[in-house]
This record gives sequence, C-alpha cells and structure tokens, in this order.
Amino acid sequence: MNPELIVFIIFGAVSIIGAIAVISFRHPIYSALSLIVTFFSQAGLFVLLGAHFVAAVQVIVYAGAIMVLFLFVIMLLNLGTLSAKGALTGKLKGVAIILGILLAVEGVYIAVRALNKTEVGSAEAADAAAALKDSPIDTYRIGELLFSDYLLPFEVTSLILLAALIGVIVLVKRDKQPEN
Amino acid sequence: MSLPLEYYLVLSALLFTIGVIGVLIRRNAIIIFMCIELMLNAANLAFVAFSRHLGQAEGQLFVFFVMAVAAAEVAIGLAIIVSVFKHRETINVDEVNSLKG
Amino acid sequence: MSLGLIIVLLISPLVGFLINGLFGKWLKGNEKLSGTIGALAVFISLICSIIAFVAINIDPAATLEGEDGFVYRWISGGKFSVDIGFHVDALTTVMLLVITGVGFLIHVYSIGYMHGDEGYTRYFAYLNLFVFAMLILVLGNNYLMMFVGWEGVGLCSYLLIGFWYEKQSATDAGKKAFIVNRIGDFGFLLGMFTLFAVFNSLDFTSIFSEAEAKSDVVVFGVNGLVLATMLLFVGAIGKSAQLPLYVWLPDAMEGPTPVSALIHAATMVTAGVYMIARSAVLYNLAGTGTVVAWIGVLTALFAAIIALKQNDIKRILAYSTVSQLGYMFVGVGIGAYASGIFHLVTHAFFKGLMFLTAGSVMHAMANELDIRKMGGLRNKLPITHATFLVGALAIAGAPFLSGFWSKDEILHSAWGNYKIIYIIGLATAFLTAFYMFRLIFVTFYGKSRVEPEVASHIHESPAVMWLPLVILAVPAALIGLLLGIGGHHSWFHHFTENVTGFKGEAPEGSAIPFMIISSIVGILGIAYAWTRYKERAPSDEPVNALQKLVANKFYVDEIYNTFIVQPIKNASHFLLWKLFDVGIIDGIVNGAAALIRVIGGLFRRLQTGVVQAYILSMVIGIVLFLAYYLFFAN
Amino acid sequence: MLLSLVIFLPLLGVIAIALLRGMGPSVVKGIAFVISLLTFVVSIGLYAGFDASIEDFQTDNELLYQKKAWITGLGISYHIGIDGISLWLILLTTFLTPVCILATWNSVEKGLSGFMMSLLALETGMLGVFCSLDLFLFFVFWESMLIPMYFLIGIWGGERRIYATIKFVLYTMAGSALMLVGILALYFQNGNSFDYTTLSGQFDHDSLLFLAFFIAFAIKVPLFPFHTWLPDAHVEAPTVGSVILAGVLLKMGTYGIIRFCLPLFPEAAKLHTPWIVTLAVIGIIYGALVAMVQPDLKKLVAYSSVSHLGFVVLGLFSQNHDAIQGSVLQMVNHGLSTGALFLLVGMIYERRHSRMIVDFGGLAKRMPIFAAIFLIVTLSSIGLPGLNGFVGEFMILLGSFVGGAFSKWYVVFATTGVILAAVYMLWMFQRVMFGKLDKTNEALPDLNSREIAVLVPILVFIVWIGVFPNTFLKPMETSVGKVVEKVQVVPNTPELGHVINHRDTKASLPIRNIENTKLIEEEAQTK
Repeated sequence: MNPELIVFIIFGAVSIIGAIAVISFRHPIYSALSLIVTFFSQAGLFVLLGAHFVAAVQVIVYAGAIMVLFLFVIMLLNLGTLSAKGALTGKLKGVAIILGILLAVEGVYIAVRALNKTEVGSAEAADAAAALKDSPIDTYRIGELLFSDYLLPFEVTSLILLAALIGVIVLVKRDKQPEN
Repeated sequence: MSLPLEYYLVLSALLFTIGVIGVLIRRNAIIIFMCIELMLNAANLAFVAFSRHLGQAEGQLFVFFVMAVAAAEVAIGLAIIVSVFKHRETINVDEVNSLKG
Repeated sequence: MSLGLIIVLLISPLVGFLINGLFGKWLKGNEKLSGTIGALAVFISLICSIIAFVAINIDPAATLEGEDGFVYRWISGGKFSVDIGFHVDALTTVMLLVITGVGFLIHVYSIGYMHGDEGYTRYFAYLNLFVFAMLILVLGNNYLMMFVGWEGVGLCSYLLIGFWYEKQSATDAGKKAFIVNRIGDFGFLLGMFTLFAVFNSLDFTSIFSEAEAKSDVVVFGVNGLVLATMLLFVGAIGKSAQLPLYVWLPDAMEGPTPVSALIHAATMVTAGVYMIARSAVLYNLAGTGTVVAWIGVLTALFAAIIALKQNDIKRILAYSTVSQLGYMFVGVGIGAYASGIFHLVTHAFFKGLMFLTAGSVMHAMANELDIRKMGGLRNKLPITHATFLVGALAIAGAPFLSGFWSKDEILHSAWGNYKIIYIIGLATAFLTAFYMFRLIFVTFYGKSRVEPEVASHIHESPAVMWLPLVILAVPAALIGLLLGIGGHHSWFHHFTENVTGFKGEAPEGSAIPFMIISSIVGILGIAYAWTRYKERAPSDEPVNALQKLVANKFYVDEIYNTFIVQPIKNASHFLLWKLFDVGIIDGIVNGAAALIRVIGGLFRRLQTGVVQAYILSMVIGIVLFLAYYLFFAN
Repeated sequence: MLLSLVIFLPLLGVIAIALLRGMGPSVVKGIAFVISLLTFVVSIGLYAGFDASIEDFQTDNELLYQKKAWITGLGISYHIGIDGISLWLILLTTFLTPVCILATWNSVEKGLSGFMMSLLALETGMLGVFCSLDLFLFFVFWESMLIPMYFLIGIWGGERRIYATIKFVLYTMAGSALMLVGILALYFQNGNSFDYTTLSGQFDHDSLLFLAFFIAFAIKVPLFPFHTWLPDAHVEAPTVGSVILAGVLLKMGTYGIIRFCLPLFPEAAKLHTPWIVTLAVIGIIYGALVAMVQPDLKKLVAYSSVSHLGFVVLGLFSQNHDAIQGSVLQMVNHGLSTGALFLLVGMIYERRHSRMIVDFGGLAKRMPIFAAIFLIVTLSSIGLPGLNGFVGEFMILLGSFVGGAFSKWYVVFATTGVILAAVYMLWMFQRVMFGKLDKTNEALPDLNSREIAVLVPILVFIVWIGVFPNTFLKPMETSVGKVVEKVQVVPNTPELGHVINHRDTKASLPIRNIENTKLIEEEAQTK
C-alpha cells in the first residue's frame, strides 16, 4: 500500500468527519472546534500535495486568526445551545439533504469522468506538467511570482483588508448617544 | 508515485457539498458562516491539487488570495452579526427577514 | 404692361394693412387718418387697375403672362415647383376694376359708417388685407396662387364677419363661413392635385396649352379633366355659396354692412365664377359645365324662394346674392363665359349699392334690421330710397338697367341647349322681382311702423356715406347698357372672349324676344309685389305648412346641425375620446401596467426574506444546470 | 469642430450653472440665456458653411464633420455630421431653446438652476441625436435626453406629473429597447461596426429590423395608436417642457424614420407602407376629432400634434420627393407653430392659472396683442397659405396624391384633416378670444415686452417659411433626393412625368403617370 494513500485517507477522513461535525453540533462552540480539526487536516493534505507555504498560511490564518475570531464572537454574544429546529421545516430539510447528495454526485462525476475529457485533465497536460516538476513549487517561487507578475493583485488584497478593517470599525462603532 | 488528481477533487467536492448542506439546514448565522468557510476551503483544496497536477504555482497563489479575502470577509461578516445581534437580540436567519417582499 | 405696375397695384393695400394693423394703437385717436390711409391704399390700386385696363383695351396683346409675370420661385421640390407670378389679361383687368372700384367706394363709405367704432383701425386693416388677398386671387398665374388668395379672402371674411366679436352670433357666423369654405377648399385642393397629376404643373399657361393634348389622361380611374374640374367646382360651391354649401352666406350678414357689400356681394363670393371663367378651357374640354349650370340654376331658384319669406333686410339681400350667383354659374356653366362675367360685373355694382343703402337704412334706424319695423321711410331717407330703388330695379331686370342686360344674355344663351334651365331661370327672375319689391314696399312705402323712440332719430346719412351711394348708383344703373348693348356681339364680349380662349357661340335668333319676355316677367313680379305689400307689412305667422317651411329656410341649417355637426361632435367626444382614447387605448396601456403589478404581486410571495430560501432555490438551480450540462447536453 | 461645439456648448452651460448657482437666480438665468443664444449663433455657422449641392453628409468640411475613435474594441466612434435634413432640425433646436429660456424667465419658482441645467442638458441630447452618425452614439444621445425631460416634467410639472412622467418614460423606453435590439443586429451585420455611413445593402430580417426601429420612432412621433402618452405629458409638463416636447422631441421620431427606417430598409418600408399610412391617416382624422372636443387648451394642442404629425408620416412613406421634402419642412413648421401655441397657452396660464377653455372668453378685448399673435399662430397651424403650415402640408398632400406609393384615397381622407383643423382651432379661438369678457378675466394684463420678444422671432419664421419657403427647401433638396433614391431602389412607382415650367429648360423625360398607363401603351405602340 502506498504510504501516500494512507496519509491521504487519514487526513481526508478526518476532514470529512470534522465537516459533518460542524453542521451537526447544536452548540456553535463545538462546531467551531470541529472546523479547526477540519482546517488542520486540510493543512496536512496541503503538505501532502507539496504546498508547504499554503499549509503554513492555512494554519496561521484559518486555524489561528479566523477561528479565534469566531470563538471570540461566540463568547462575546454568549450564544448558548440553539434549538435544533432549522429555518426550514423538516420536509425542506430532507429536500436540502437530497439536493446536497445530488450536488455531491455531480461533483464526483465531474472529478472522475468529466475532467478527463477536458484539456486540463488530458494525458498530454499531465505529461507536460510532469516535465515541469523538476522545479518544485516552493515558497521562493511563490514569493517571486507574488512580487513580480502578481504585484497588483497583491496590493489590491491589502486594500481589501484595509477596507474590511474600516468597515468593521464603522459597523461596530457605538452610536453617539444624544446628550440630554 | 503521487496520488491521482481525482482523489483530491472528490474529497473537495464532498467537503463543498457538506458546506452547502450546512448552509441550508442551519439557522444560526455563525454556523452558516462557518459552512461558508468550509466551502472556501474545499475550493482551495481543488486549487492546490490542480496546481500540483499542472506544475504551476498560480494555483497556490490564488489560494493565498482567497485566504486574504476570506479573512476580510470573516471580519466584516462577524461585525455584521454582532451588530444584528445588538439590534435584534437574535442571530437566527429566519427571524431576520426584512427582505420579505 | 409692366410688372412694376402690377406689383404696386398689389402691394399698396398690403402696405395699408400693415400701417393700420401694426400702428393701430397710435392711429386709434385719429379716425380720419386711419380711414384715409385705408381708402388711399385702394385708390392707388384703382388707378393702377384703370391703367392696366386701358392698356389692354388699346392693345389686346399687352397682357402680362408667362415669363413676364414671373416674380420669384415660391416653392420647389423634386418635381413640383410653383412661382409667384402674375397673369394679367382682359378678364383679370375686369376683375381688378370691380375689386378696386367697388372696393374704393366701400372704403370711403366705411369712413363714415364705422365712425366711432372701437375697432376702427382694425376694420380698415382687415378691409385692406381683404383687397390684397382678392387681388392675389385674380392676379396669380397659377392655381396655387389663386388658392392663396382664395384662402386669404376666406380669412378676411372670417375676421370681418366676426368683427364685433363680443356678439356670439357674429363669431359663430364667422366660424361657420370659414369652415364651410374649408369644405369647398378641400375640393379645390384635391382639384389642384388632380391637375398636377395630369399636367405636372399648376401654371395657367402650361395647363391651358396642354389641356387638349392631355384631355384623355386618367387619374383615379376617371378622366383627369372631369375630375379636376368637378373638384375645383366644389371649391367654387363653397366660396360662392351654392347648393349645398350656401348656408354660411346669410349668416355672414352679422358683419358690418359695408363688408357684406364688398365681400359677400361684389367680390369674394364671385371668386368661384372667376375661377371657372379662368379655367374655361378645362371646363369646355371636360364638358362638366352642365353640372355647374344645373347647380347654379337650382341654387338660384332655391335661394329666391327662401328670400320670399325673410324679414331681415340684409338676409333678403344675402339670399338674393346667392340666387344671383346661381345665375352667374348658369352663365359660365353653359359656356357663355362672357355673359357670366358680365353678370358678375353688373351684380357687383347693383348689389354693392343695395347693401350700402341697406347700411344707410340701418344707420338711420339705429341698426334695426327687421323690415316689419320700418315702413314709409321714403320721405325721411330720400337719397337712400332713390338709390335703393335703382338697385332693385336693376336686379329685377327692369328694361335697360344693368340686370336686364346681363341676366337676359345668360337666359338667352341657355335657351339653345338648356331649355329647362331657361324656364327655371325665368321663374327665378319673377321671384327676384317680387321679393325685391316686397322689400322696397314694406321698407319705404306704406305707413311707418317704426318704434317711437327710434322714429325721432331717423336722419339721412352724412355725405361721406351717401356720396358713394350716388356714385355707385350710376354704374349700377348704366353699366349694363354700356357693356351689354349689342348682346353677344358687344364690345365686352369680344374683350373677354379673348381670354377664355373660347368664343361662346352666339345663340341663334334675335335677342329681342327674350328681352321682351324677361321684361314682362320682371314687371309682373313688381306688380304682384305692389298688390300684396303696397300697404301692409308681411304677416308674422306663416299661413300654411309650405310657407312655414320657406320661412324657416327649409330647415337646412337645422338638418345640417342635427345630422352632421352634432353627431360628429358627440361621436368625437364620447366615442373617440372618452371611450376609445381614454377607455380603450389608455385602458390597454394602464391595463398592461396593472397586469405587471399583479404578476409582481404574485412573485412577491416568493420573497420570503429568509436567506436560506434564496439559497435553496439557488442550489436547485445549480444542480439542475449541472445536471443538464453533464448528462443531457450532447 | 464647429458641430461638436454646437452640441456641447449647452453642456458647458450646465457646468457653469452648477458652479455659479450660488450667485443668485439672475446670474443663472443670464448664463442659461447667453449660452443658449450663443449656441444658436454658432449653429448659424453650420448653415453658413453648408453646401447644399452635396447630397451626402458634409464630410469634406471639417467644421461640419468629425470622426474620432472612441471605443475601438467595439467599433464605436465619435462620429458626427449633418446633411440637409438634420441641418434644419438642429437649427430648430438651437432656436427654440433660447426662446424657451426667455419664456420661462419668471415662471420657475423652485429649483431654478436645476431647471435651467435640465433644459441645457436636454439641448445637448437633442442636438446629439440629430448629428450622430454612429448608431451607438445615437442611442446614447437618444436615451440621455430622456433624463432631463424626466426631471422637467416630474419636478416642475402639474398635479398628475408623476403619472405622466412614468407613462412618458415607459412608453419611450419600450420603444428604445426594441431599437437597441435593432441597432445590435445592424452592428453584427455591418461587420461589428456602428458606423452609420457604412451601412448599406440588404440586411437579414430587414422586415423585423424595420419594425424594431419603426415602433421606437412611432412611439416618439407619436403615431396613432401609440399617442396616449402625449396628452398627459403635455398637460403636466411646464410650458417650456411642452414647447420642447412638441417642438423638437416629436421630431426625433420622424427624423429617425427618414434617417434609418427608409434608407436602410427600403424593401421592408415598402412592405409595411399600407398599414403605416393607414395609421397615419387615422391619426390625422382622429387627432383632429378628439382635439375638437377637448376642454383643456393644452390637450387640444397635444391632440392637434397627433393630427399634424400624421401628415408628416404620410409624406415620409409616400416615396415621393415632394412629399418627403414637405414632411421635413412640416417638422420644422410644426415645431414653430405648436411651440408658439404652447408658449401662448403658457402665458395665459401664468395669468389666469387655468387652461380650461370655459374659463376664458372675450380675451381679445383685454389682450389685443395676445389675440393678434394667437390668431397668426392659429392660422399657421390651420395651414393658411402665406404662413408656414401651408407649404409643408400642401407639398405632402400633393406629392402623396400625385406620386404616392399608396392609393389616392389615403390622400383624400388625409385632406379632410384640413377641414377639421379649421374646425377645432377656430372653435377654440372663438371660445377663448371672442365673446363677452368674463369678470374674473378683466384684470388680465396684455403681453409684456419680454413675452413679445419671445414670440416675435417665431412669428418672423412663420411668415418667412410661408412666403419664401425655398430658403429652407433648397438646402434639403439633394439630401431628400438621396433618401428617395434609396427608397425607390425597389421599382414601384414609375417616375413622374416632366415638369413643365418656363423657368426650367424643358425636361425631356417621358410622360409617365401611375395611372396613366394608357399613354405609356400608346407610346410603346408608336415605337
């Protein structure tokens, strides 16, 4: 058995279980913790794919920053257990799950069958990619690209973050109470 | 011998679908939000898998951008949730229905 | 003849109009000046007309036509073009003399008649404008220019009938005149279109020269010339108040009396006759004169019958005008163009005279119009009486006065091929003599029935008014003798025949028996009137149904009103506007809007406001779309 | 360059007003008036530089023609130019705008600067429509002119202004949506270019394309039965809104027909002529009859527009040179006469605050100058010879009768409109001007010198066109000829016979007439 496959199965299984846990727990704290599990196992998959930089960022940004934010808000609002009754009544819930399954089937179908017919999935593309594998995609290369070809998007990203920063301040700012 | 692309894509599809189902069946805005993150991650996974498959660094770059945007989005989204909660004392999406025609 | 002369002739009244029209505010305090300007403007035209007339008399070839009369190109399109240009020949000069001659006297008369009226300058402005338009009508060298004058005189007629605009009846009458005339113009326009379709020109010279060659061109499925002449005649029916469009003329008497004399007796209403005489070539080729003659004679009879039972002095004269115009149409209709024009000339003088004397009577009687409230005026208004008598004798066909000559020529000409027309014409002559002298006897003879407060004020008109009466009385009496002696071989005949391009065949036989018959008929009419109205006023109550019918003018106005005017008005209001426009069309438009609102209301239900419902539908969409794309496409 | 200046000078005025509006109403009015007057003066330069012998656009004259790449990727260019048809409509627009500004001097109370800005922006839009030689540019101007009009009616209008505005905008939008489809279809068939001057030849689905354009224009004209927005818009619009609406906006419909529908789709135009002409004739009679019974002066004038524009459409589809030329002239005529009528109605409305005919009567006594001017304008609208309306109407009717591409019966029925025009106009005139003066109207002042100054220029042109119409007909002759040429590609009407006129050298064309087949046969036999 291929060791890579074993690792993949472990991480894959954990991330799927984590994901299911996210949508199953009633208490948002549990959901958030499950999500962290999923994120970590995804980071593992990234490592498996040789994307070390992304894996590191995944851990730092997602599992670190974003999830802390989630937990922080949940604590702040002091959200207790919520009633399991969803917005959609039981029947619609069934509909939603059936839909989800259909969507999954379609997604899998694309991944397994449809892709091969396209240019990306063709054997030639794979061969061409194999030739490129001599120069592995490491952090150095990503940095090089980021600061040359993708400099503008990179800077725009910083603007988005700035906008988000300002937006958050405006949103949560306490309205001035009229002085009596 | 690395694993075929299809493995990762199937996993990505499954994760994505779970996210969709979560968005559909949960009424807590925060959990819906988490499910959205889940879907974004599923997409990221596909990106990276393709990146390796094609030997191109761009896939990973986009993941980087997605993460940046996701961070911004989470910040804004959570701020909205906080202020909605301040006004309505609830974050159940079916109770926040002022879009009703 | 020089173009300059004609331009001066034409422009002079226009200048008068502009001075009185634009500077009326400053002229208001100075009636004398305003009136003098008006009269002077026409006087200049009169002088020019006399020069032109004499010039053509000396040298029949001294006409102004074609290239010589060209002033400027008026309208030009791709194929269509028309000039401003003049055509002056014998027929034109005769018309010019009538217009400016009678016109000048009436301007002078108006100076006195309109004294003290609030709209004094306005009146003279309109009157000058009228003369200008009438001159364009007769001077133009193409049908379109004729139409310009044609409409122009209609406008002035409208303005002058409604001159006293505070009177509802006056403005109604003005409007009626214009609209009825427009119905005629509708025919005139289509007539011009037909002419253009046949000849590709509206120019007299080119149309008349090619008429024969194109006499078999078909337009609209019928012979082009027949169609054109009939349509033009519709225009003449409107303008010259023939059956069935005569209804406006009696009402037109609401205007000041000099206006009735000038426009509604002497000049404008004869425009139709002029037009047919001008188009003699076409009418001869088309052979439509018979229709003209029949309409003419029926109108003559019909109007004369109505005149029998009228009691309004001006309306009697108005119906008399309609009747006499009928005679003129008989003349031009049967091909005796010169005779028709001859009658036009004599009629202009004697009818103009009679209207002016009627005005003099009204002036004396504080604007009283009802002859039943007059009587015995002979002694108080001697000049008026005398001149009126001259006019009445002339129209009644008393021997050797104007009407005698001209009417007789027409009837004589009719005898040849149109014996029935002759008989009807003769009967009309009897009626004419009768109603005219009924008017005289009731007004000037017998006992006075004048209301006491009016009686004390009765006075003869001032000199500025009676002088034109006397001056006009002379030609009214004698012009027939001057022009008519020698009948179909007279100087006037030769003079005008050059123009019509058609020598009216002199009817066979001597004219003398016809003259004798006419005279006897006329005298019989006078005598019968004497026996009936020598001493008494017409009774107020109609005796029998026929009299009632006549007294009410055969109810023609009422019939038009009930069956044409009101239905159109009501249908427009209720059916077209309220039902169709507001109801149906706007209903559809607003209905479409309402439908969309209803549909929107239905879709509105889908907007639950619950985010998840939206997402659910989105996911359904994605699933279906992917399914189609993956499994069913290709 | 000059043309661009004319188009965008008013926009400059908008900016100037926006910057200087704080300086008080008189400055705003002054700027608006001076700018619009300047535009008119500059536009006279267009006439001066115009060469009437060129049948096409004046491409050789740099002043009157401009082409600059704009959005090259989509084949869009800033492409403007004029020919003999658009020249007069441009001059009409630049002439009416200062007149309108002067007319509205004291009548706008709220938002004066906004009002003036809308008016000037509207002028730019209208001028752009008449000058554009690029379909995309045309559409941009066409739509952009809706916005200021929307404000003019919606803000400064009467009581039911919202209803009227929405109706107006929706009607127009419905039409322009179709036109957009048509423009795009032409774009793809024209090798991905919006250039009007390169459009030629046969287009696929030309019948549908024709309809797409025609319905847009027919709504604007408005052709019966698309006319019901017009009375509402007119009644609710402020005076100058009505003037511009009747004077220029309606002309954009007829201009569109002569610029697009006829030359681009001659066969389709011929195919659809019967029902279009039927509608035009119905419109003539129907508009007149409905106008007759209107109690409201503005509605009366509005319905009279439906009638008058019916004549224009009739002439446009006649395929006859004279009639089409008459139609173009009639567009200008209608702009002047109806514009003046609306101004006059506005003037008594300002005095009496009523537009109901029953509220008036006997005004001639109190307001003689007003009555005199009203009379002249009324007569011009009726089509009295010697005034402008007659020349256009006569050419339309004569051309359609003699060489029209349809039965002469249409013309016969259309001619009854001449009678009906007299009926409704004179009846209205009588009820307003004649009769006894009402007590409430006794204090009405006559026109002041400003109002006279507003009306006199219009009167000058009314008389001018009536007496010397060739000043206006000559420059458009060759351009109209080109349209006729394109329309007549489809052999339909044999050419008319020759013009016998002593000013021309004898033309030697064979005598041919539509129904003159007999002669033709004879001719053939002799050969």
